[in-house]
Amino acid sequence: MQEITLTLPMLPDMELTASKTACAVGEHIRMSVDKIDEMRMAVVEACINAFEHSDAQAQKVELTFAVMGQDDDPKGLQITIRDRGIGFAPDTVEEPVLKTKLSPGISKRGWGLKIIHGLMDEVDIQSGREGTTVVMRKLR
Amino acid sequence: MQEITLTLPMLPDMELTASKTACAVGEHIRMSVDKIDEMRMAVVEACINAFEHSDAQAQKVELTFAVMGQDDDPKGLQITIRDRGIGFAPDTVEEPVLKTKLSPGISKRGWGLKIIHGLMDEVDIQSGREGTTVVMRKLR
Amino acid sequence: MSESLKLNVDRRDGLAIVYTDGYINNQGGEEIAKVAYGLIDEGHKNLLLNLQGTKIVNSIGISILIEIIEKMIEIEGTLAFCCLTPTIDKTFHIMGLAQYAGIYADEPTAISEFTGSA
Amino acid sequence: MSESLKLNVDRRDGLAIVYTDGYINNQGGEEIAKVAYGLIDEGHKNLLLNLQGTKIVNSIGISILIEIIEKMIEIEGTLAFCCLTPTIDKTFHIMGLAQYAGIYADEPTAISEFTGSA
Ligand SMILES: Nc1ncnc2c1ncn2[C@@H]1O[C@H](COP(=O)(O)OP(=O)(O)O)[C@@H](O)[C@H]1O
Ligand SMILES: Nc1ncnc2c1ncn2[C@@H]1O[C@H](COP(=O)(O)OP(=O)(O)O)[C@@H](O)[C@H]1O
Repeated sequence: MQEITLTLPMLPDMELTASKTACAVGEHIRMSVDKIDEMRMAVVEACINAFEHSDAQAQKVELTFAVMGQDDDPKGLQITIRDRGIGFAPDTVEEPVLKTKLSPGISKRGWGLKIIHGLMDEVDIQSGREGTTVVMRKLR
Repeated sequence: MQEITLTLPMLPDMELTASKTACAVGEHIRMSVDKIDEMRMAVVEACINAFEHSDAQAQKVELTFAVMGQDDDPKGLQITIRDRGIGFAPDTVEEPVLKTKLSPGISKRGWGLKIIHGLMDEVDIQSGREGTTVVMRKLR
Repeated sequence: MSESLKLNVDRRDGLAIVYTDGYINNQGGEEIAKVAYGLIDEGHKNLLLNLQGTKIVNSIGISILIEIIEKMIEIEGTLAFCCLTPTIDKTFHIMGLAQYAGIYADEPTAISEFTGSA
Repeated sequence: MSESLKLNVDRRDGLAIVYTDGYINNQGGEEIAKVAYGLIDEGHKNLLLNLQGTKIVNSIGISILIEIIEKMIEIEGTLAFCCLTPTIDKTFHIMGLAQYAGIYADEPTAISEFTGSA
């Protein structure tokens, strides 16, 4: 399996660098422009979650792009976004509902994971004391 | 110093992924489009040299992008392209001359290093039994 | 080194159109909110955000847009969007935004909808 | 997964223009060479490579272009280039290509140069 890794410092706008590299890898396997774009947005969300919530000492995010399927017949991309931060319990995160969010005084935040799930074909999140690993797949 | 690392398999067209990531980092520090483009071409040349000549067992190239200067006042980018291959003696590489190359029977190849030197502001090549490391800098 | 969002405003009869150019992240969202609240203060109740120049947004930026929607509901005004990329359109639908804000393919359609309902 | 180069040929009186679209790497260079040698076989001696659609080249691709220049010198023909990106232009100058092949900013300039010298 072809693998590309990218390590980024947790700094403002670095999610855009991650997103552009995701775009390059998507183009490499001839993914459609729209699917690449969906994947880019999911990458941005996973990165900013790591930046904002991980509290990782190293202040770095590691991304791995793995081509699924054969080299000459790629089926899609598996993207892993890993931080070595404090972790969280994905099962306890409440699903955001816009109607509720629109009430006065309620935080409007909390959409990242929902967007990631909505834009990718498969998402798996492992999180614990060693940090968080989001594995997400997009078929071509 | 902000550092971004990218590890690529030595596979056809992977130099384009390197080049696109270089572009993203250049955009991040607001380098001009023309300078980014020159840097991209130098990155492509350094990558294909590693792919073609390094004979590295791991079949991987490691790139590091380091922002020169302060975070809020970047001076440029330092890009390091490293392979763990057989190495070569940069000093013994003959400077290509087009007139000579245009003679029949003479290989037309041998331009990569000249192009890298011509397009970047500073270039340093360390090569030996542990492989080759090309360090190149481009000021904003 | 933040890529800052650029904004342009076109004030029309009964409608203000805000054109965005760039990344809508937290700062970008704040910029839009500032302009939107300014327009509300001027008396505008119908706002159209033309996202033609925005190829990328993030959920923090969108959460600020939700604040604007909340404000519009409060003042019985309307916020609408047009010219979204397919991914931004999909994201807005995933979030259910289409129920609280008009989402139009292009500006003429959006404007005629506003004019029709005004 | 190679991004293949697309080529189009426009045969004119005393001149053939080859339009490239994509990356000129080894395969891309070979494609151009195949087309160029075909045009030479058809009797064309003046070739213009319009690189408008090429944003990136590598030195292996360029080395194949040098083979074509060698061939043109042999048959006393001319190869010229137009519509280069600033970086490709700079690269061709670094290599000294401008001494052996015309390099023009745009197609009309290139064509008038060919027509003038024909
Ligand atoms: N990488 C991470 N490390 C730690 N906590 C995380 C991480 N990603 C998500 N979370 C937790 O999950 C919650 C929901 O995340 P998300 O849906 O992206 O919305 P938001 O980031 O706006 O809160 C976050 O508020 C945070 O508590
Ligand atoms: N990363 C590398 N590992 C081993 N040898 C290299 C490397 N880079 C360059 N070389 C050597 O330097 C020579 C000149 O390289 P270059 O100027 O790029 O031209 P070309 O690749 O066309 O030969 C190569 O032919 C090769 O022998």
